[in-house]
Amino acid sequence: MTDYKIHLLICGGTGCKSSESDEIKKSLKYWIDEANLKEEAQVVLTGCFGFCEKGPIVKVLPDNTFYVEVKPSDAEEIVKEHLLKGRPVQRLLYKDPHTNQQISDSKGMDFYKKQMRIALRNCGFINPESIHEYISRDGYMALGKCLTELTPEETIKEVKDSGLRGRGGGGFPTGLKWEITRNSEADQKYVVCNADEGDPGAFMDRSILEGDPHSVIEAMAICGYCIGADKGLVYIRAEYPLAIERLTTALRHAREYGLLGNDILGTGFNFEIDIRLGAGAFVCGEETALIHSMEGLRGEPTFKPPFPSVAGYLGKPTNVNNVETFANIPVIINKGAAWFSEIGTEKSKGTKVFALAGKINNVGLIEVPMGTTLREVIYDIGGGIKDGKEFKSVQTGGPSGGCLTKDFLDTPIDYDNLLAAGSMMGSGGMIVMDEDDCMVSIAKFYLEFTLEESCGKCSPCRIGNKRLHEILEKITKGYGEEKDIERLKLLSNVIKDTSLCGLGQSSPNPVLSTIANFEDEYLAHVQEQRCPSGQCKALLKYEIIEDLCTGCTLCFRNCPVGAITGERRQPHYIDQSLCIKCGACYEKCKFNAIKLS
Amino acid sequence: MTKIKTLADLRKIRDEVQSKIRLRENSDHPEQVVQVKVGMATCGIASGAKETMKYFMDELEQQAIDAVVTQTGCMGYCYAEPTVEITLPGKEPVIFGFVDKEKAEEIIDVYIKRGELIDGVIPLTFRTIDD
Amino acid sequence: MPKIKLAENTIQIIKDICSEFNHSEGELINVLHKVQHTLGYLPAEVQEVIARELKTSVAKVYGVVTFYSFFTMVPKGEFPISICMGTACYVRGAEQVLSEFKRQLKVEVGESTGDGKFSLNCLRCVGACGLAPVVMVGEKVFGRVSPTQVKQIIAEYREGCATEPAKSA
Amino acid sequence: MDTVQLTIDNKPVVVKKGITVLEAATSAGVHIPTLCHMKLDDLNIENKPGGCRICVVEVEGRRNLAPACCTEVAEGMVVNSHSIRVINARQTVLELILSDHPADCLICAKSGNCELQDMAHQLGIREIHYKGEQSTYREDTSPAIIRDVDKCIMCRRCEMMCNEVQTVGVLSAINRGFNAVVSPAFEMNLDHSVCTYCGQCVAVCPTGALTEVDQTAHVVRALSDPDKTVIVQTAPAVRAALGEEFGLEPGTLVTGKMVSALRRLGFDYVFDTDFGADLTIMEEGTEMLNRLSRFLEGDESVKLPILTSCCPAWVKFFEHQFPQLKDIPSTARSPQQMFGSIAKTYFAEKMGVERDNLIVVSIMPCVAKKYECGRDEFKVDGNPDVDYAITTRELANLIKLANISFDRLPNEDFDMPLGESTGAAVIFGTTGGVIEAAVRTAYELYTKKPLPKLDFHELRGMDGIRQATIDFAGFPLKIGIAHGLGNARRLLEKIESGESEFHAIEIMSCPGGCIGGGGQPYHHGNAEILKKRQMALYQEDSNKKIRKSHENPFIIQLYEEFLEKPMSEKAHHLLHTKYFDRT
Repeated sequence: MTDYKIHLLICGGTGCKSSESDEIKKSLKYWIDEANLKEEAQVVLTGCFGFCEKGPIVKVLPDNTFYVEVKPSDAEEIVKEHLLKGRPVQRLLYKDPHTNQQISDSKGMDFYKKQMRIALRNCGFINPESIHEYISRDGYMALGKCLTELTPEETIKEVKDSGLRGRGGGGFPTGLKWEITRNSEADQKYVVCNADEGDPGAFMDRSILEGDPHSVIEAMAICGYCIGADKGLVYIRAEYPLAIERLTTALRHAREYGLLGNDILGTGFNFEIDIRLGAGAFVCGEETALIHSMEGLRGEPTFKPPFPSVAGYLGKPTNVNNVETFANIPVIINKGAAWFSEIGTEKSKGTKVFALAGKINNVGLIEVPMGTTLREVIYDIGGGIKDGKEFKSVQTGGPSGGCLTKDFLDTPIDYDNLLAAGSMMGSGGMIVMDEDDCMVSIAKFYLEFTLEESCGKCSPCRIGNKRLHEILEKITKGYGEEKDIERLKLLSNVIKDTSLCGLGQSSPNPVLSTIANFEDEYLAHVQEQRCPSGQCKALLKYEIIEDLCTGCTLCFRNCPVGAITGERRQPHYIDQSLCIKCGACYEKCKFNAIKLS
Repeated sequence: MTKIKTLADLRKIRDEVQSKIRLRENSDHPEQVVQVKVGMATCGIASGAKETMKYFMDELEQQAIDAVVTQTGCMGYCYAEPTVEITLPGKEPVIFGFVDKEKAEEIIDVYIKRGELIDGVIPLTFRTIDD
Repeated sequence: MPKIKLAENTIQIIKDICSEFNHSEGELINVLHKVQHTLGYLPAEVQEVIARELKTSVAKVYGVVTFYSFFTMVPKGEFPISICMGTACYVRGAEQVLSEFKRQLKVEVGESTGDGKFSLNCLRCVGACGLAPVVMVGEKVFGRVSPTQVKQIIAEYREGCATEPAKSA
Repeated sequence: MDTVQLTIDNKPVVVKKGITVLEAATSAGVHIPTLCHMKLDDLNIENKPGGCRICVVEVEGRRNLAPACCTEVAEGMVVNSHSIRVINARQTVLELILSDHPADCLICAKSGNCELQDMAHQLGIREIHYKGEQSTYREDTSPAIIRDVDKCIMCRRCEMMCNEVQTVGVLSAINRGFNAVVSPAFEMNLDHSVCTYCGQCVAVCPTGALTEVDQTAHVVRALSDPDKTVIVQTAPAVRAALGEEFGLEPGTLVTGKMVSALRRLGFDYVFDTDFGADLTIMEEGTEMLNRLSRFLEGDESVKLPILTSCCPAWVKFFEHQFPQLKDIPSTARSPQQMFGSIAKTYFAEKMGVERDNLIVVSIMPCVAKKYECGRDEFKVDGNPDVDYAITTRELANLIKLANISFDRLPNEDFDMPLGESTGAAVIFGTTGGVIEAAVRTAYELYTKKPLPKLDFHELRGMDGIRQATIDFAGFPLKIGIAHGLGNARRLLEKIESGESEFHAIEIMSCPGGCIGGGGQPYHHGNAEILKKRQMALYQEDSNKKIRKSHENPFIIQLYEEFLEKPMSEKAHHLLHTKYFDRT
């Protein structure tokens, strides 16, 4: 076994790669060879350290020295000074911006780790199918603590004090919701876990259920204890077979251990959980629709009040929280409200899980404290934009949210800030877009989603969104007029103002936010019939560059609509009125003689 | 399985499991095992984590390396799936990304057998509730 | 709509499933899931049996079946192809992949090919956003699919090497 | 009583706690427009899905506009029902609805009676700023009801009526989003369903999406055919409602004007379905007494209670839903069919008219009657006993078509012999009326004594299910009454479970009975109209000289000349029917 004494880890994440990681590696290797340290030191490329703004990063093990903004030319000094003489290179160390102190041991600079895992604390650590591993990480201790040491009121107070707000999007204070449900008099109450995660591009809840199902079970039992319910239901998407399987296994184990069922931990508390399958309707994320779906009905929302906490499932008081909200509960009980409320911003406590995706290097599931800026998420954790392209927009809140520009990158993420910026927290989808994305098309994409998912019960959502979509379609096809933009705004505002449920009330947000932030793109579409990012096919123009065309007739033969004319060995010509922009000519031309504008 | 009837029972089980794990992590005993955790959430499986896990199990057994291969949930590095965490005896866990069969072979040959790090290590980028 | 008579044993299967859920009207969605899982789809005749067993109106059952996108009244193809249309996949070109599938298979979304081999559907986020754009054929996931790969994916299933299909990702 | 104080349009209002903003506004004289909402007080019928969003108002402190129909009042609430924000939203929502609605108002069956049209007028819509795809569906024509679903605005009233009130369950919302619409299962036609044609969906539809099959053209053609003798019969409930179509107060009795209008339209004889009703009492009452006396004698093969069978929707309902009970309803045909049968035999013979040349038209408050007269059992060699059944509304259209100034018509009397009727027959048009009429006759036939009083107030009213015990000279006759098929279902279930025991039960499909039938002038959600129609019928009853069916001289004559006696073989053949298991 070769036993290197020293490891040099170089950030080889896609973000850093563009800043010469390979060169640094080569250079370090060269100087290690020169110094005859080949048997002692090893150079390894790693994934992203999540500190891209200071990249490239070189970390030296075992002493945890953390060098930032390293250039290939720094390799010699690192090898000669640090490796040979044991003297870290001071000028490459990270400087604390406040104290101006250099920090050499990265163990003391955890702050660069922008992520903080609370809801995801066990995901990727434990075997989700082993209740033992969950118990080993203090699993079910919170339930035990509540049942033996805390009254329901005290438990609710703890949750209220923690400042936890609903992670499904609305951000309603969880403790308050529990209290209201507790105060509703009834012979039977229910705890419902909303696992009908439907945002396109969001998979936070699924990951939690797949990675740590017991934390949700434990939290539901705690909730049942608090509100006075002995029955829980998990409403989960049928499209999540693995999550269903893991949850089913976890429920079985919990029952076998007596952590569900009658007389839990000998305290006389009974609690049982059943699974209800969703069947592919986004609107069922809305709690009244979800409840109707669990009752075997069409998932149409009903007007609130009455809220489910007063009259919910089968008309009984029902507390509905989403998966991520529940996953926070055991930690809050175990570590205390004070600990939890230290994290985050004034009005948004704790962390938020995001599914970071789109045109970003490190697509992944992340969890950050509230108050982290969008820039930190996109550039440090996400490793920046893919293929070195320009950042254009970040979309949060799914089909209910908005598209934010680079002007908002330094906005600290919390419920209120995102709302003020014209988007919303939503359940945690975060999609990054680059210069190639057409914002009118993006708005249209979200509306297509809403259109398909609208339940059709109320007129503004059923017909209004259809009309919005038709106007956007018209714009992307090149038939838009300037007054259409005003019409979009007017109609959007009425849909928001008059729709029955949250789906309709938020469905125009992608339209409004793209108009607000990217009006010039809309104007280019309607005034010049031009799509600045070249995404709107109908607005593209294929043209033959006369000088490059050899008259080989290949394009002529491949055009499906006969839009191309020309003599053999003479430059050809595309009749724009006939062209259907299929791109066949562009693909076939061997001489790059066809340009796209 | 016996029912956990009291909080004390629960604590006992927790302590037992924890000490078992600690034993595995901290002992200098030469016979202790290598731990391999494969991220087996939907994203991992979609990227081939099942095949990766099977490869580790078969290969480690065939090479008579004392190892425990288990599954775990999403580690969060969707861009680098399948992800595998290897804990060598007495060492910090190390996560590798993009672990297909070839990479797994390299991990076994170079890291598990020789203790040499290889390219593709994913640094931990988050704090946990224990920090 | 032409009426097909269901085989006795099919009716029995449906009845058994309804019994399993205590003939409770509130379990309608669970019943539909299980019946669709068993029979592959939910034709009118099946819905009529379910309505009778759960003592509810067939209009209501139909109303529920047509509300939820998971339920289908037409049988799926031998190889159901699903294109993820989640936002992550969309911004990475899922739409182009979808139109290529439509072009190659000559079907629209929700339809099956004439030979019953393929059916084409869209779904919302498989959750493999790291692999966007994602296409599923049956349970098999294909990641980072480009329109040029579409032909090859179809060909591998069509030629009957379905047991060892194209490499994913 | 707990009250709350709120402000509506700057006006302080004190109202009962728990009511809606809409109700509070109405009580304060503020008329907030509504479209999907409909409430029939006293009948426990309410539709408030909160779906159309026309009734939105601004409530201070709320982020979004609130639908007045489902927002409960709260102390200190400040409501503005006509701010610019509200008006803009309301108009935009209505424009959206109109953008998905065929603009064929000029030729729509509902024109002039359409709530959507009224709303567009009321909100001053002069331009529809939104254009785009419109939903299109296949038209569904059944024997009685036309579904033109393109005109559906998803108010869900019909669905609520069909499921919650009538428990028939033919209609449901299907699909979702823009494609959502109300439809029978598998978008099949109504005639493939268990639809009873009660027509309550038609009665509440705010637009032209649900209308009756219009047969006025057939009637006009028959009237102009010199070879045909065309006679008409009018159901009791028509005379209490027809006036509404000509601007008269609800509850105005227009029997005499109706008769003269029909005569001016060219009917050769103007008769009364009430004659058929008196005949029904003779047959049904006799059948009831027969069963009762056999039961009292201990005959175990006798099934009780006896159920009325005048209502065709009810008949179709139990044929589909309770086939196991098809032996209990009376076998007596409905008054419409008894009339038709007698007209095409006794009367035709008397007048020397060939059956084929005698056309019987009936004016009905009902759309199911269109279906009933087409049933095969009521045809002789393919020729129906009743040729055309048209609704009260269709009659009004005919009168308008014939340039008749209805309000200036003199009062005229029915022709004889089939125009003579009693007070008992008149009250057939309201819930409780058939059984009261039956009691008046059965009592006297059973006890052989004259009734001490004719008005049975214990059988009257608007409660969905009522029961009463009538002292039949020492024998307590237990009577049940249900109107609305949902109430009928509940009553039948009680009987099946043995929870209730009755000797006789009256069932009418429509809430309120025939006065609230699917063919009546639209009530537009005003239950007061139904009550006024009911009052009118009781008024007509008490004005009649003869108030017991068995005292109708022409009925007596009919038995003497033709039928011999109730339940005779001939009566059986002409006046009774059988039922089918339709499951």
